Amino acid sequence: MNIYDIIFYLFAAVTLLSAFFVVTTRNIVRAAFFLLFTFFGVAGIYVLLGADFVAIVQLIVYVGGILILLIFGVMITNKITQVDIKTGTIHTLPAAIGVGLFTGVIGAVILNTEWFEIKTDIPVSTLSTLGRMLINEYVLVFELLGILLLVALIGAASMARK
Amino acid sequence: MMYDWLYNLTGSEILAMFIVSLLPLFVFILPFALFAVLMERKVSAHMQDRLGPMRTGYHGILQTIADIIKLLQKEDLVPTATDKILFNLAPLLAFIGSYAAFAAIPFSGFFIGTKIDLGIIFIVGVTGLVVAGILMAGWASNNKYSLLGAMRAAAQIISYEIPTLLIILTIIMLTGTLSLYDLSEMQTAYFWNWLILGGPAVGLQKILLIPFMIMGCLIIYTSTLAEVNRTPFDIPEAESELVSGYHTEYSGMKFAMFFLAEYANMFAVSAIVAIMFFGGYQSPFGYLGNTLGWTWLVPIEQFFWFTSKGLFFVFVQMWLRWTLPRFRVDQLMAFCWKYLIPFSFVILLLVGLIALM
Amino acid sequence: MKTAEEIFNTLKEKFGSSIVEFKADKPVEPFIIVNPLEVDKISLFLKDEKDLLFDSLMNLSGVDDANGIKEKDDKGLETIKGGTLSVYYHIESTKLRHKLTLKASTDREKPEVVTVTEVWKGADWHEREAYDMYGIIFLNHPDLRRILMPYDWEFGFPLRKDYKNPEFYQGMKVPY
Amino acid sequence: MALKTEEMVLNMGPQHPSTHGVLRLELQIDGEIIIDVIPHIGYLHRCFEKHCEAMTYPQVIPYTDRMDYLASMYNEFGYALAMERLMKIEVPERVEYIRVIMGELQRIASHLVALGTYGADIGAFTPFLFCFRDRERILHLFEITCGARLLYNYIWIGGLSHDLHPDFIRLTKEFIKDFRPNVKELNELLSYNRIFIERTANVGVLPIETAINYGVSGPNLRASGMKWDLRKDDPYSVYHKFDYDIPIGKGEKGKTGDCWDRYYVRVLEMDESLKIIEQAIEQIPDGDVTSAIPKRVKPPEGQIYTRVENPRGELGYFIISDGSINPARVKVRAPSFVTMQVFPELCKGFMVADVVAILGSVDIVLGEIDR
Repeated sequence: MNIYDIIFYLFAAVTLLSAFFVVTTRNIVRAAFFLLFTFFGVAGIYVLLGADFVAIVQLIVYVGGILILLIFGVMITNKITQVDIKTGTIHTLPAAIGVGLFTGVIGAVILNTEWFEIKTDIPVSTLSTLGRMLINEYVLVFELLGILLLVALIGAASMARK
Repeated sequence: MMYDWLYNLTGSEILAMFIVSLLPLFVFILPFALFAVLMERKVSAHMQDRLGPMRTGYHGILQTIADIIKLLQKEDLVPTATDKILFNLAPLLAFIGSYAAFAAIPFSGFFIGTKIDLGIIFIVGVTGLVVAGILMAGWASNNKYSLLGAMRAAAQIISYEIPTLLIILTIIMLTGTLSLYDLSEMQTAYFWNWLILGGPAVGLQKILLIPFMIMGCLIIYTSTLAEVNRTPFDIPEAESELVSGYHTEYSGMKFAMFFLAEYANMFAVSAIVAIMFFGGYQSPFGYLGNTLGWTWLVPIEQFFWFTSKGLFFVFVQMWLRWTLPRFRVDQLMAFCWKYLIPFSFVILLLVGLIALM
Repeated sequence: MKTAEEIFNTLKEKFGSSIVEFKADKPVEPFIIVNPLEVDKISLFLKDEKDLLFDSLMNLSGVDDANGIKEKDDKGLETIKGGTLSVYYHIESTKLRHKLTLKASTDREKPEVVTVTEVWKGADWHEREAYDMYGIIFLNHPDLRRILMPYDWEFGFPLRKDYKNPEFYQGMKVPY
Repeated sequence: MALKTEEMVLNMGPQHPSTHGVLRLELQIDGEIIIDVIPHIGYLHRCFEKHCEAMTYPQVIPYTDRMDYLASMYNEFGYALAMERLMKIEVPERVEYIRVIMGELQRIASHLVALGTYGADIGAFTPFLFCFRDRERILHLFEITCGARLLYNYIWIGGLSHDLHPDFIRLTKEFIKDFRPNVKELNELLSYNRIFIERTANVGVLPIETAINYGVSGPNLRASGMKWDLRKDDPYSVYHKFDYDIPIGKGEKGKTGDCWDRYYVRVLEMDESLKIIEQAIEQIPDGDVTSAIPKRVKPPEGQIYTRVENPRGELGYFIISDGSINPARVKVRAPSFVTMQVFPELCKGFMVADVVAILGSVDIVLGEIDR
């Protein structure tokens, strides 16, 4: 077993276990905190896949930004002094059917695909390639997204002023 | 590199990686924390006309060790109404966050956890875990002071990340690299090659850059100071208002974890400033090892220069802490959004123009 | 600047029977005895009248006059029946630089005095203290609670001369 | 969409680092904004007034020490003064001078604690120790005079327990010489610090009418712009013989009567006290300090209200004598007790951090509030 295998299984375990807790826990704040570990595990897997930039962005945007805001929101809007922020389960039967179908389809696809392995070296940094691609080939998309985000920011600011 | 060297030595990549990942903790963070706590006490004492700890060892040098022993044997108190899992997890998370940052910090040309290309962004990213740890501690403690402290901490750290990142972006734009190792290598040889003095470039560009670099350095030092919650930005643990903020309910080793994380963070941000503007591990005036032809001496010299630069900035942090009063929470936010962020934008733009020249 | 006697005469003219007596025979300080149920009106007059202008309340203190009939029970402990409790008002004018002492005496069994918090806001806690220590009820007081003693203290009013310590307070023995 | 908002109740104290003792504040906050403050006092209630009824008149003096434990000398001074007026005792002039010197030294010591802890409240810890360094020297002066550093039992009815120590005058002169530069240092370090001004200016403004209506006195009233000092306005002892000024708040950094004014008035007052001490030790006459102490304190039936300008404001003693050797009633008008009432008024609309700034600026001592 290679060291990267160990690391992979570690991250996979973190991701899956915390994701499991996210859906099973009845406490919203806890769920939010466990989601943090899920994101973190996913970021680790990105690194192993050679997508280091995506991994760091995952960390900065999801863990450092969105999730913190989420927790903030949950904390502010609820009666935080008591720990009884609970969620319930509803529509168990339709959900079970839906999830069952989805699992079946995914399982079937996984089993029926012919997987083949490519041996690679230790992944190298994707950063400069990514940068060049963003500025050259995808510059329009990049700029459009930038403008979209700017508009969203201005909108949020103007809404917050009201 | 350390990893390759260890790999050759031990012949096992798992072992080599394990040792490399633990080295910063045992070679650096723990001894540093021991030293920094004592330093903080002595610095504050001498600034305040006192002597500080004097009884444990010569001039109290063993005081922190005595403290650690005390903390270790303290009862681990967990208040009844806390959220037990999160309460226990929070100090770990905060410590992991600051510990992970050390993976990308080049202590010398030889001693780096990883030469990751994204070094500086990686450090900013993992610092997010510290925020999560603080929020978790504040919420799990089920104490209003902790909660207020945690909220303030999170708001503060997230806000001050913006000017930090803007200045980092300026440096990235100027140097074209995100790797802390490359950044340090770039500012080699003598101190006039440091980025604070315009970097290794020559001519008009260098002279034009100097004022912006000095301003950028001040901004990033201020905002990283806020990110590690030190005075005058220590409102999350303002002891006169919130008792001690998010770690009010913690005792014993869990408290020590937060403490360790704080000191590790102090060094981490000082290291970032040192690497980005003051040449990282580079000596300001050449290496003795090179002159004498003893190449093995160079990494040791580099380690020495790096730690002394880092410690100097830690000392400045302490100096500020024992001199200045504390901001109020809204003034703190106003300072960030009204002054630091616009200024860093201006620096970003102008440095970009200069770099294009 | 006016002397206490001049002020007494002005008050007597204005309020008639509410002003009971002017006492200057005791050493040091003369004082005016007033009707406890009219204190607020008198105070307001004293504060607003242009040649009096008593804008500041220096002190307000409850006093147990202990002038009732003293009875001893079989344990030798003293209780006082009848007589009066009093409230002293020390007021001054920061503009005209004169001072005045008012005294309002009220029945020990049913001690009721009208509050002056409307006139001088600073009277609030002083009155609460007088209530806390002597049980004097200040009518119309906005927030008449105990102040120095615990909120659940139900063993009487400690500064009365016939106050007896309780044996136990919340399970703790009091004279420890 | 109707959003429901809820206020949070934050309990500050009785054990809290910046309540200056055992005070409990019930803060109703909306986010960090103060909606209301309800102070709960009485945690330090030691039944001073009840004790007095069981004591003889001289025995009360050590108890007065323990009320405002940062200004014990002045508490004794006020009580002794009240008793002397009640019994019509003429006090030797030397005694009066020594009392004034002690009182003013005590005022400086008390202000030093106030200013130092105020710095600590705002987050600067170093000025605190600088202030305590100087206070230490004053306490040393007290110690060589009467043997005690905090609770003196020095000023007696009609006299003093001891005459001055032979070194006292020399040491006091040295202290004054060293202390003036230290005040300047404090100003540079704290008073004119930009962050400190940001934190304190325009915070907790106390308008002068409100202050008078609530009976606020002392430095807090003067900071609101009123030139009112009992040493000048209701003279006692030998204060009329000295030349000194009454500093008032001018709203230099914000509105008149804000926290910075309250802070700075105290700094200026220390200077004025130094002037008084300097003049007093020049003019001090010789004499016997114990000659007028009555053998038996049995005042005639009657009552008196006497007030002095304590470091915190108007300290009044209302004493009723029934002709016996025990007082029938001793009521203390404690300046902090009165000031504390106006505190909720000052806090409304400010933030949690400002509560600490305001509480520090009004400078209360819980020993005196609860007695």
